[in-house]
Amino acid sequence: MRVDLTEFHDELRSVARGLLGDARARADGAELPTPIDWALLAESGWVGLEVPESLGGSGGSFAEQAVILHELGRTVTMSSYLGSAVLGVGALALLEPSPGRDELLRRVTAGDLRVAVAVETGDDGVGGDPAPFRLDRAGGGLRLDGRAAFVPDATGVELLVLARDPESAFVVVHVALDASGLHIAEQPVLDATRSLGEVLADGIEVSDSSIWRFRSDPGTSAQRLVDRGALAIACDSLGLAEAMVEATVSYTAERRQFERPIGSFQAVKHACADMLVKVLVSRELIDAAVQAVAGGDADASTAVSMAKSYACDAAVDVVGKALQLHGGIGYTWESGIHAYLKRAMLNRSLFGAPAAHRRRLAGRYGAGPLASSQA
Amino acid sequence: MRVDLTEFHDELRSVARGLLGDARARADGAELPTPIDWALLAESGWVGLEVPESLGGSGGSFAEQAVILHELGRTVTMSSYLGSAVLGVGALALLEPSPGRDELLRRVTAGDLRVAVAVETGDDGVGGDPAPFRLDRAGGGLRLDGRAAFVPDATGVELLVLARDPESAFVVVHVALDASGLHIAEQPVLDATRSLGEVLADGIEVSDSSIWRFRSDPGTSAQRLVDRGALAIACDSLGLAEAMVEATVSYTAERRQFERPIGSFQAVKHACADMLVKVLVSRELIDAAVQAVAGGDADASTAVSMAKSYACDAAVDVVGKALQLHGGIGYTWESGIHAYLKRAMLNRSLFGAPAAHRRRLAGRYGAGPLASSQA
Amino acid sequence: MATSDLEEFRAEARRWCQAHIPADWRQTQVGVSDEEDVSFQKAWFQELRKAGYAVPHWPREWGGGMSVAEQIVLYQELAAHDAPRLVLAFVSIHHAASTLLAAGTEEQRRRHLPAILDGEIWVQGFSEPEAGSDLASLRTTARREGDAFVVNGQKLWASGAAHADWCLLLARTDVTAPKRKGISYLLMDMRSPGVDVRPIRNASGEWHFCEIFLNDVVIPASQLVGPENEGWRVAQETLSAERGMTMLELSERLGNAGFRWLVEECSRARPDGLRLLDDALVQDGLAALETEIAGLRLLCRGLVERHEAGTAGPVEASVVKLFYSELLQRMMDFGTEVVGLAAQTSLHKPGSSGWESGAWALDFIGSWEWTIPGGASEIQRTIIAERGLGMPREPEVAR
Amino acid sequence: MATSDLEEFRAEARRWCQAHIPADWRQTQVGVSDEEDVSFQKAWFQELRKAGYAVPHWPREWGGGMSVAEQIVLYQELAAHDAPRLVLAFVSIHHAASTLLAAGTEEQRRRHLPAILDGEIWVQGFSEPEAGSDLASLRTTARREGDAFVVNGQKLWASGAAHADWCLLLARTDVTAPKRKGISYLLMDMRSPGVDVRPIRNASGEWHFCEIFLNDVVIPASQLVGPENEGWRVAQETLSAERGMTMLELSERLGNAGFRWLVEECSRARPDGLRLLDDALVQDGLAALETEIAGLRLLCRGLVERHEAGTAGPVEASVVKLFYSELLQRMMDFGTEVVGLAAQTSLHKPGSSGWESGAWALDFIGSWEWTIPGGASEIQRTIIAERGLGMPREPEVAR
Repeated sequence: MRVDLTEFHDELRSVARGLLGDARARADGAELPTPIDWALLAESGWVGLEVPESLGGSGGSFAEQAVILHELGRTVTMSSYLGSAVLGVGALALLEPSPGRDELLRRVTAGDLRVAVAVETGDDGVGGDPAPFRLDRAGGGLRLDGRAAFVPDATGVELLVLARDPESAFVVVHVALDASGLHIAEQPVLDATRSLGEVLADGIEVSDSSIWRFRSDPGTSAQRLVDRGALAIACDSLGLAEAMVEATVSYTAERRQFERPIGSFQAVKHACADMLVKVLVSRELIDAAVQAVAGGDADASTAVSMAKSYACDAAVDVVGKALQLHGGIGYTWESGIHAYLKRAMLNRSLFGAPAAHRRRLAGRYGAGPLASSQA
Repeated sequence: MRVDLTEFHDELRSVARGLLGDARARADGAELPTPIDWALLAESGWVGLEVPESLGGSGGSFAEQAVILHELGRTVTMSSYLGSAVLGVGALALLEPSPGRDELLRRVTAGDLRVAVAVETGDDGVGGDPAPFRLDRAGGGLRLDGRAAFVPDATGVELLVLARDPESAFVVVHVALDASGLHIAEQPVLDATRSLGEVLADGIEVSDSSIWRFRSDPGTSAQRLVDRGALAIACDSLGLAEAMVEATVSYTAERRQFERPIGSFQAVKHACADMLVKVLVSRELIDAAVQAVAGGDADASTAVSMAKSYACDAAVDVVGKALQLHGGIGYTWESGIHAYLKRAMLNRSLFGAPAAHRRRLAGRYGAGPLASSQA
Repeated sequence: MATSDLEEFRAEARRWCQAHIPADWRQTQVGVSDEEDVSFQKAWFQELRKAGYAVPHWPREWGGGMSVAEQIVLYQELAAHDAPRLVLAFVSIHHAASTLLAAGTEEQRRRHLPAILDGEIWVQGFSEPEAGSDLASLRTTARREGDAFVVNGQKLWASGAAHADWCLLLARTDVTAPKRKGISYLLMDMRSPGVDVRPIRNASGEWHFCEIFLNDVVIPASQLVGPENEGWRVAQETLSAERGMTMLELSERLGNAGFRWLVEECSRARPDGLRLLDDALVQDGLAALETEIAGLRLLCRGLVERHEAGTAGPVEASVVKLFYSELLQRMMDFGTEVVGLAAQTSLHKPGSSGWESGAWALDFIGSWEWTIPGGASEIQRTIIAERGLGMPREPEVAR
Repeated sequence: MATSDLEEFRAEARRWCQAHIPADWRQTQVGVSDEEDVSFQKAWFQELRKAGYAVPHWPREWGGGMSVAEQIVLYQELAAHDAPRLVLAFVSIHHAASTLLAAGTEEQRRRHLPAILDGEIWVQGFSEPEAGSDLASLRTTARREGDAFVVNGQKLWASGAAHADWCLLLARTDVTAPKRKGISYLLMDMRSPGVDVRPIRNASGEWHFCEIFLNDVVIPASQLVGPENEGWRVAQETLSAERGMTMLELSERLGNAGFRWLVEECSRARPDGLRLLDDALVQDGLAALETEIAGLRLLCRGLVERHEAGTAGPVEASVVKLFYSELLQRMMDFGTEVVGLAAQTSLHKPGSSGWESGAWALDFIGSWEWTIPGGASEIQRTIIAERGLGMPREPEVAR
């Protein structure tokens, strides 16, 4: 039986909602989305939620990050939380302690710097190979090669890459930003609230001290890292969808056509009911996956694939329906719904399309009786 | 440009609707569906619609059969029209004239006897091998082996089978009902308005005179035969769906709940509008496929696969929604909607599931630019 | 209850299931007569009763007393081991019992609760031909005459009425009141003179639904439940009270036997050596269904736990009913479609099965038994929107 | 027209397309400035005009005169060869022209039809902020003052108003009449004092929609179309008149360039050597879309032919609009999903494209421009049910 953190999460959520709502209100009217002040997030303790207390964090689990991610989605906040906290802190926490790793973790937690992790964020990362880079012996040392596209928050920060060493084991490599052969470029996408980049390593010379190993089984750890990304995106999509249900209910109660609030029409009501059902089912699947990831369950990947595929599909549908029910107003830039739709679309594709996650689920069917998930 | 037969078709439809409606009314209340009197169909000239005038038919095309099939679907009439007219007459008409073939065609047209054709009615018949039987040389003569399941109207009638001869060319074999090695068994299915059977040939000795060859290219002819079956089923499903839209509109106008006719609720209206749209799209696709098959167009299979996959899928949805909107009454045996649902379900699977037809369509995508269907 | 105790209980329930569930019951129950079906159901009920598994949700004093956590485990294990369902006793142990416990007199409870354990069968007499989803517009009347009510009218969709000893009856005791007022809740002995039961055949060809014709049926006033004219409120409260755990049972069944069969069906080698499971489309469909079922099971579990904690929202039960019924329908449709012609040859489903029996086409038809009654899906959506989301009600109709 | 003549015309149109459609226009029109876009559109219009292809649907005396059969062929060929779309002149050659032809005076026609051929641009001023899908509840007023109307109010969603010379304006001339009465149809010079146009940005980031503020704008009474207070009827008739052929054009485009790109996109080898087309799920989705597009094209063709024959049903145009718009949305959603992350990197679509441009994610967003305006999908379904199926209307709301 797990410790009941409901109250703590409620409090965290309420603080986050207030803070992000204020930030959102200040940013409203800006032509382009403005990233939220990173120092604010760090000071609030949100970056170090999973960092041991000894390194300045609060020693929590992914469950607390999930609360923050949900709120970032609700407000389509632009931040490097995905890159630095979910993947960066997440990767560092999975590694064996070492002076370099500890120092980096401490500084990220304190908000002094940010970090990105170049992993496979496409369909190949789902059950395929999550490491876009490889280390090969060359001369006396090691050289790093590979390319990762669509790396969250990759520009202007410290860089870690997930690689396979010459023995094909997964390791994390800390790459110096001035390394010869490293190319990092912003990759613009339709969703202006996310920053993605391309990382290219073309024969970078790597020293032993910058190759960091996982504490537990490297394969499992590498998969966990990518699963964290997928689940983080699902939490974000749930937040987006939830906000859109609320906005639609509220808009259709006010907006009158044909001498009545449009929310009193059955077609509108039934559409909102369907949106709500999708949000509620998403929430259950995500809560279960968050528990599984936070608890390090062996079948966490299954729960993640269910949550990611369902919630990210559902969010596109829900936001699309919200746009439809807002009518012409919803189609204006000013209403801001476009930002939700674009983020929901990107979320659907990032860290594995729904079909890729369902393929991973289906891979279990051939192999004997299915484990019945009881929990 | 094709001859405009609209008026002739309208008249045929109107006669068929009257006749089948009367027959349906007489059969109402019977515990089990009663097959419609075969003599009546033959006398009405419906069996010989495609038979040359010289053999007692009216020298028309599949377009006239399509009118009858649509009406048989509307009234969920039990008949052996699919086996005897669509496939039987259809197969005979594709064959080289010969005394045996001519005599059989004349007698089927006159209503003296019925005929079934054992072809592949499952997914394998769609772009795969439509012939479930093969002829092999054995001793001095030929022997027939094979098995066909779900053969329409196979019991108690003359039997033709589609086979490959020793050179692998498609032929039609007229099998004597008392032949040693022939086993025909009724295959009960949930839809009690259809009679399907299993035909097993276990080393039947076959004489040269009972092996009949196609007039045109055997491969094309064999495919046409199976395509006729698929399209006939689509016409039937369109009839079913159309009748269910009408029944639902009429029921929901009468039935009152919450102090108003339930048809005045938006949820009911919008569902009916969606049902109508599906019926209208089905109709267009079927009309186009009927023209292509009747005209012997080279790409008729493409039109058939579109019509079959869309209309048979749509019919299950439409009938299911009709059942839902009829509420509890719709779920009673007495309302008769169950007969529509069961027939729509069987139709969806018979002569190729929607996915099998879509697979055939997709087979064209790899092979260079798509022909744009104009005309 | 500590986790270790719960795990011990799970092991115990599992051992019981392994020892007591007849391995071949699905085979033996295909095409059985009505009498055989009833006797199998009654015997299975007594088997469960002996283990203390028949009415786990009742208060301890009446023969139950299992915690919610234990009940969840029990239904998970019964589903995992594909136990026969309690179809015949369903209304007796759920609606009848919860009504008596919540609103009945001590005398009514003493008269009926032990009898239910001994096999007394109940039927629900709520629906009427003209009412449909507008349940409150019922027309059956109960006229007060001295110490009794005299009932006239007609009930419909009374599932299992042909085998019932008693009926939960809603009838109008004040015909002048607005439609949700003036209804009373009565317990009616099905052997009373003037009660005429006629089975009606449903779309699957089965006869479990009945019409009940009521012609001057006399019901003693002592068989009134709750105050006169307050029957609607009583019915609403007891209807929703039980939904959580029965939905949990159904969702566990769908997720265990139901989905397992579908995967097994798709894993079987066809004559050509291929399996449906080798088709990427089938794989994708299965994974989508498994995901939705997982969501359903979590929803049900949450509903039960929040109901127990008193924190369940006003429409959680509607959400579960809507999602379950449409998922069931979609899944059976999928099974029917992928299994294809072979699915059309199963003409009977085993008695005592749940809503998924492996006869995909019949189960598809049966799924409308979920999307239509008990407030059709259309009504559930309106309830979710109005009570759950607070959306504006339909404006009053001008007269 | 005999089939052979039609085939000759097809060959001619095909040759013209091959000779005149710039092969690289999609590349050159990505990210162009507003001015470049307008000048490309105007030049392309004149190119078509020279061939007699700009206004084929107009009467011969005004510069058109093509038979319906020929128009169908023309739009098929333009679509097959992926011609730029006439976006800027759309309202001019369709709504404005058909309104003038159906309800305008001879003088109005002579003033405007030749001008349109020379490049006069029109905008539709029907929608208003408060009206939405309830178009008839418009509030802009036109007060009669001697030989003129004085107009005040605000229009919204006026596509291309920033470049328009003239406006088709609906305004209320009798504020006391019921909402569909008392509206008049006026031709407004966009250079009139008191007309203020402000572009608004849409969800795709484009600026083609405008607000038009009208402040004591004086419109001579000679610019009234049809009788005073009968503007609603005039608008309804001319709106539906043109829909068939423009829908046919759009459906041909969706079926040609649109679907072809999708197949090409799916046929491209990825870095790992695999193609999307090798995935059975993608194949199935493509075949389903191709089938629906085929249905749409046939529906459009039927609508045009039946419209010509005077036998079109009352809701055929609504069916086509509903089906097209939701199919477009589904198809763009599919494209966005299967193309995946790469689809998120197309930040601009080429000017002069149709609703499908190959920038899947942007086109998905753009598809709401079809499901929302001109009677949202919800309204179309109600129209189809009430006028097409004769279902009972919503009861009057009590006040």
